[in-house]
Amino acid sequence: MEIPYTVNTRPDTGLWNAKVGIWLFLASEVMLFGGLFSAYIFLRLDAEPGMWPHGLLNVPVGTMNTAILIASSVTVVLAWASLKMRRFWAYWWYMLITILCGITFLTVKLVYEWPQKFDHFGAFIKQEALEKYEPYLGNHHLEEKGLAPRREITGHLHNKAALSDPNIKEYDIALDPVNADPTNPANDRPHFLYQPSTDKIAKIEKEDVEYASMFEPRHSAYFASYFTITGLHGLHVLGGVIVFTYFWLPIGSKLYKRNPEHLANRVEVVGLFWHFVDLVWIFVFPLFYLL
Amino acid sequence: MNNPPDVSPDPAEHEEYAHNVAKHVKGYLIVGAILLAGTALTVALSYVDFGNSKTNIAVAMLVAAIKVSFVGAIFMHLAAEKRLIYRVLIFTGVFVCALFWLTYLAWYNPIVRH
Amino acid sequence: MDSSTSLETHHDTHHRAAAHEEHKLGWWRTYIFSTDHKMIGIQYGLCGLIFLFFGFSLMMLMRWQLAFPGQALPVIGNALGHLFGPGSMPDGKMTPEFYNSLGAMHGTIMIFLGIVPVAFAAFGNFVVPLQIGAPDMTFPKINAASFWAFGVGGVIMLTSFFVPGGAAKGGWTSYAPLSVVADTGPTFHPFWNGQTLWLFGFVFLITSSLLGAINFITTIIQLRAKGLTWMRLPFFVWTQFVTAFLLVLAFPPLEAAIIMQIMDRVAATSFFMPTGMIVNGAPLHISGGGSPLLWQHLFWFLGHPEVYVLILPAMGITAEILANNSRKPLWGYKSLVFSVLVLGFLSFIVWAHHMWLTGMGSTVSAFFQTTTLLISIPSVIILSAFFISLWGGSIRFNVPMLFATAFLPMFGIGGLTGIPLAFNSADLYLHDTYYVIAHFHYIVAPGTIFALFAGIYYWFPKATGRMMNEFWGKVHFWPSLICMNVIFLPMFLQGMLGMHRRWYDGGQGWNVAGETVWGQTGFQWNTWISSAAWIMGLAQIPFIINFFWSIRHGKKAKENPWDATTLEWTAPSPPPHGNFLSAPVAYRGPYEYSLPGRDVDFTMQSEPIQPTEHVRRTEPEPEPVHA
Amino acid sequence: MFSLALINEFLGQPPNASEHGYQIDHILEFCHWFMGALFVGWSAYFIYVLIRFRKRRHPTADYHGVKSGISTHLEFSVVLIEAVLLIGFAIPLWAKRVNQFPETKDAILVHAIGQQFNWNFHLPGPDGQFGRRDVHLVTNSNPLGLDYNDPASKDDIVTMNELHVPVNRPVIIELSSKDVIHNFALVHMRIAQDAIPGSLIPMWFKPIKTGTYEIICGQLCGLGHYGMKGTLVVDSPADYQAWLKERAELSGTQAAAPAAPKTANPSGQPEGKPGEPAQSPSPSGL
Ligand code: HEA
Ligand code: HEA
Ligand code: CUA
Ligand SMILES: [Cu+2]
Repeated sequence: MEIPYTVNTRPDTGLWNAKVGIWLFLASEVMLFGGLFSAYIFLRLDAEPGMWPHGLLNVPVGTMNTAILIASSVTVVLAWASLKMRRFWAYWWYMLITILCGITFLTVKLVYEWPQKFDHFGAFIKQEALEKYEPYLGNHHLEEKGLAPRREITGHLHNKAALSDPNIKEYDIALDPVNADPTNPANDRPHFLYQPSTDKIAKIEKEDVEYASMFEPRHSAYFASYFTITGLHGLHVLGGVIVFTYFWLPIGSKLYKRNPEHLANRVEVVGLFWHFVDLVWIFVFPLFYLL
Repeated sequence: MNNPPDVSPDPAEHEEYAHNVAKHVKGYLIVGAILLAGTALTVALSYVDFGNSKTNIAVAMLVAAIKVSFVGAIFMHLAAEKRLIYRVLIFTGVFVCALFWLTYLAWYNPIVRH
Repeated sequence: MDSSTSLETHHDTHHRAAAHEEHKLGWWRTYIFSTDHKMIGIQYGLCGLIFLFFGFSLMMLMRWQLAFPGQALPVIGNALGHLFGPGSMPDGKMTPEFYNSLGAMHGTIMIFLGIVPVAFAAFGNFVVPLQIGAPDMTFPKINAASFWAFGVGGVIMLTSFFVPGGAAKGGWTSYAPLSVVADTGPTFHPFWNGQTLWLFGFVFLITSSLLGAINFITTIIQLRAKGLTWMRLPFFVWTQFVTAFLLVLAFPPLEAAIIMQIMDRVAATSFFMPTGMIVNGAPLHISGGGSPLLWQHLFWFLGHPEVYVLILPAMGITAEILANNSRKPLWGYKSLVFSVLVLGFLSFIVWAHHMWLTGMGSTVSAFFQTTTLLISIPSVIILSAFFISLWGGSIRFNVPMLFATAFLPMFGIGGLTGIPLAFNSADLYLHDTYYVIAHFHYIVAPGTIFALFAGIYYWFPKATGRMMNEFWGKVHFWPSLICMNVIFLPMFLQGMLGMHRRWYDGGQGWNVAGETVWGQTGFQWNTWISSAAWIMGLAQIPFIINFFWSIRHGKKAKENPWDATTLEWTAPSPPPHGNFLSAPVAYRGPYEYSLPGRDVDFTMQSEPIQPTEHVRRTEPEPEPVHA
Repeated sequence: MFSLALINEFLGQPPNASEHGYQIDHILEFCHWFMGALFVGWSAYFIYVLIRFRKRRHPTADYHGVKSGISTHLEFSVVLIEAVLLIGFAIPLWAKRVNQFPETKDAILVHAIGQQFNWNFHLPGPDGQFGRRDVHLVTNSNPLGLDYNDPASKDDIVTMNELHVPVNRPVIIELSSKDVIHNFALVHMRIAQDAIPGSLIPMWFKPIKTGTYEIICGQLCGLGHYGMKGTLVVDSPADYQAWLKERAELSGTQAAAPAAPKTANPSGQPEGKPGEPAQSPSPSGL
């Protein structure tokens, strides 16, 4: 006996095997990301005022990446449709675009977005020293407007050695626009465009700092969640790209010659996975970039 | 690869099939456009002040939910899927909600002394 | 059944030829890198049993420390000290770190590398496709991947014993922040340390379970033989089906938590660490802002369904064997199926009963108490149905049946003692005492392990074509039964005295353990318990010898040595690749024993209904086939 | 209720020493009787069946088996009893524990802070005010980081592993932890709660018998977990006043140092020092 229903459907369920399998897998993925998102939400709700960074991500770049993923979702479904219509070359091209989109997405992430963060610095000021740094924080102004207070001073760290050398007693920071001009109403809400640090330098005594770090996962619950979730999402994108490439290479066309429907089914299955990855990003984007 | 692989689809049955799929292609493109528009909308809405950040989050999640339902319904063919798959997804949905909701409850019902 | 459910596909002739070629697979592809569900099942089974024994050995070591705290372990103590490195057992005396490592690894290994692989993966792989008349799992390669992920996870877990500082020490529950600050510091490698390896090992084990579970569900949905409707499935298949769902939906949140804990340990994040912690007398240099309870919620979101993963397959095995050896149908098949489904559903919303003392207010605890008590109802129904099934039977006491009958009261004791734990005000007293240890061991040790033994004795002839020896089986059974009870019954008393679990000194330094109950102090009971544990170790020798000896030399078995009814017994023993010589068809329910008007007392599922047959009223209606 | 109590005693439960404890014991007793009844009933049935229907006695099985609805009744009564226990006892009892704390003015209020592997107690002293604590001030001699510049902390009492309370007065303990999760378990008082870093969990009880009791750490907290023991001394009011006075003098003289620990427990050298020799496997008793 051989395994039935690999290509044609079982009458009582109307499904072929891999379709059932992929949906179960996606169900488990929903729970996986569900776990992570619920963690994110509760850490965020639990965070003390001023501890959850806002508006530090690069919105246009994020928006662009979102658009790229959406486009790739469209092309993958078109690739599948082409196979169904038995138009191999159309499939081939659509698939190529999908793969390129995936690669672009990852490249932007790894070459631009993440390194840009590692280069940034933030220091959380101790509660009792907040007053001292009022010129950079503008909390009186925020309080008047009923906005959440600031506790962090961010920017470009000039003396990197201060991070590891206990003999250096202060951090020299080229301030971000927010801290350079904290009472400017334009800085009350997150910026749309990424704004480079100003050349206004602030000296912050280590004594007064509760916790300081580059924008790495350890920086805060926010960046911890950001890097974990986008990292895991990135791994999913990578996985999708690898499988797509596999079907796009001659292996795909061989299978197509032998049994086009089988190839269509496989592309449908990976496509479902790809859409799911897209779907996760649709939540990631506003949660991390915008709010 | 030189020539497109030669395939001879099953004649009559496949014709109809291909036709069916072809009908949907335009739909896919429209949904793609809607999604892009949705993305722009999300970004725009995030700069609108809805009073407090909770409302902003709620609004953004609403838009995201709409986008996601398009992806699910059209790209992932959930608009017309088999019953079995709906069942699996309904269970999953229930349990994700349980995870969120109950953790939330447990979190916000600690013992406090008055 | 209409003809459209036929298994025939247009490729059939072509594939038959291919199947023939596959028979000539080399040794490696047949025995090691196999994709055949039967071989994978056997691989899982052997590895799982070895891990089970290994986990038990860890516990036998711990039991020395508990009974004779601080004394050097005779004979092997020194050798073990060398094997596990400095800090484990210098001069044969166990250190507290090593005790904690053994405890955590005992729990982890028993559950994730012992019971789950045997009960779920081994029996599920071997038996389910045969019972539903399928040629294999739907995704044979993924099935093999699942096994190898399990292998990698197991190797990582074992390796962790030998890295500097030894294996994970935070309990199988690995509560943060202990698990985050444990195994860090100057004497530990940032990556090669027990806790980090435990986490990485877990990622592989989770992957393995997910791949397996997806495969099981798809197989049961898609590959049931013609005529094998849902209500004709053997109960064992139902339990595996629900178990697989538990794994698919409950494991991922734990995986999320594991990833976060890895980040906490490797990337210095603080998902589970609040602000202002002081460890080793100095403030921790972390950002803080995390929550220790987050870990517990995500852990128990898996943790509770996981315990049903440990018990449901055992119930399924027991059901098969009870019906077979009482020679009568299972009583209340429909209510059994319904109960298993309800059990599976409810098991997702009771998890916080492990967290009664974490500062939970009255609303939430009322909710979780209610669901926890609700979930005891289906268990009661299942157990009652099993008991009632025996009434009116003609009971044969062969070895599988002995183990299966012993399962019932043992599970009963374990389950009943779950009831006081379910009330948070009673658990207030019992939490983290030996009462809890006794509660769940009664379920998993004399419960699940006995069901596994029953299953091994029962399906051994199908897997090997030979029977295991009955006499030595009984020599295995009786001492095991007695020892199990001598081990775990006194633990209830210890728990009531107030003796807490994870006590390296066995309670020697505590007044509560000095109180007398039933003529012995709580501490003295340790000697009884430990002795029984070691004797039970000896009692496994007949089994191990019997097992390996019978593979080659056991009595030859026919296709259907137990006169059973389900489809696996229509296949040759052992079944060839592809399982069945021709596609089986099911015509009736799974347990048609002692059908009136027959000259044999069993009627196989594959036997067509005779025109003269008096059709049983209770025979479930075949489900309509929906497109 | 005396007869009911026997089953818990029979199983080894030590006598209760707090006001609410009997309620905890009752629910446990009900459970045990209920479980006992099910166990004995089913066991008797089980043994009977195994003998009565063994193959030799009963060579042909009955296809239909039991027809009566007895199991439904049985299951229904299980549901009923569980429901009564839940709604009648468990839920109200817990609500009383966590929603109805005694008035602060009538009660003794104590902060208990767990650390690997000791219990620190912080009492407000005569002024009824807790002094400020700050993690940055923590040193070996000031394990709680008490700020001695804060006037409120002048008369505060800090002890390690030893807590005195007067009999017949409610005690409220607010639990927290410096490092990992511990569990503050008072077996004789029938009360326990986790001590979790980053949160403050209150619990309360009213001791009704004088004596010396063990404080158990019920949650695995590292290699010294098994020896993390405190002592709860329930004093007569007079003894308690005497103790307070003695402590007050101590904290007056050694303003910056807490009272030396009385018990010789392993002093917190937690994870991260695996090479360290193990403490004596049995930490000395009281
Ligand atoms: C397979 C495993 C398994 C199973 C099935 C169960 C089943 C149950 N468990 Fe258990 N439990 C564990 C494994 C299991 N548990 C483990 C491993 C832990 C500890 C984890 C840790 O902290 O390390 C634990 C801990 C645990 C706790 C937390 C205790 C604490 O930490 O303080 C609680 C609390 O509610 C609980 C409750 C229950 C309940 C109500 C059931 C119910 O489902 C039980 C229902 C069954 C019955 C009610 C039996 C009915 C019997 C009859 C009707 C007939 C009897 C007849 C005869 C005896 C002849 N369990
Ligand atoms: C499935 C789970 C499982 C199983 C089966 C067992 C089985 C046993 N357990 Fe364990 N145990 C746990 C899960 C389990 N345990 C967990 C989760 C904990 C808590 C850990 C923690 O605190 O974090 C724990 C803790 C625990 C403790 C408490 C330690 C402490 O708190 O300090 C004790 C104490 O005695 C104990 C004892 C035993 C004993 C004597 C057995 C015996 O019953 C074992 C019997 C085993 C066998 C009989 C195996 C036989 C196998 C073979 C014969 C194979 C043959 C091989 C081939 C044929 C190849 N266990
Ligand atoms: Cu503190 Cu255990
Ligand atoms: Cu549970």
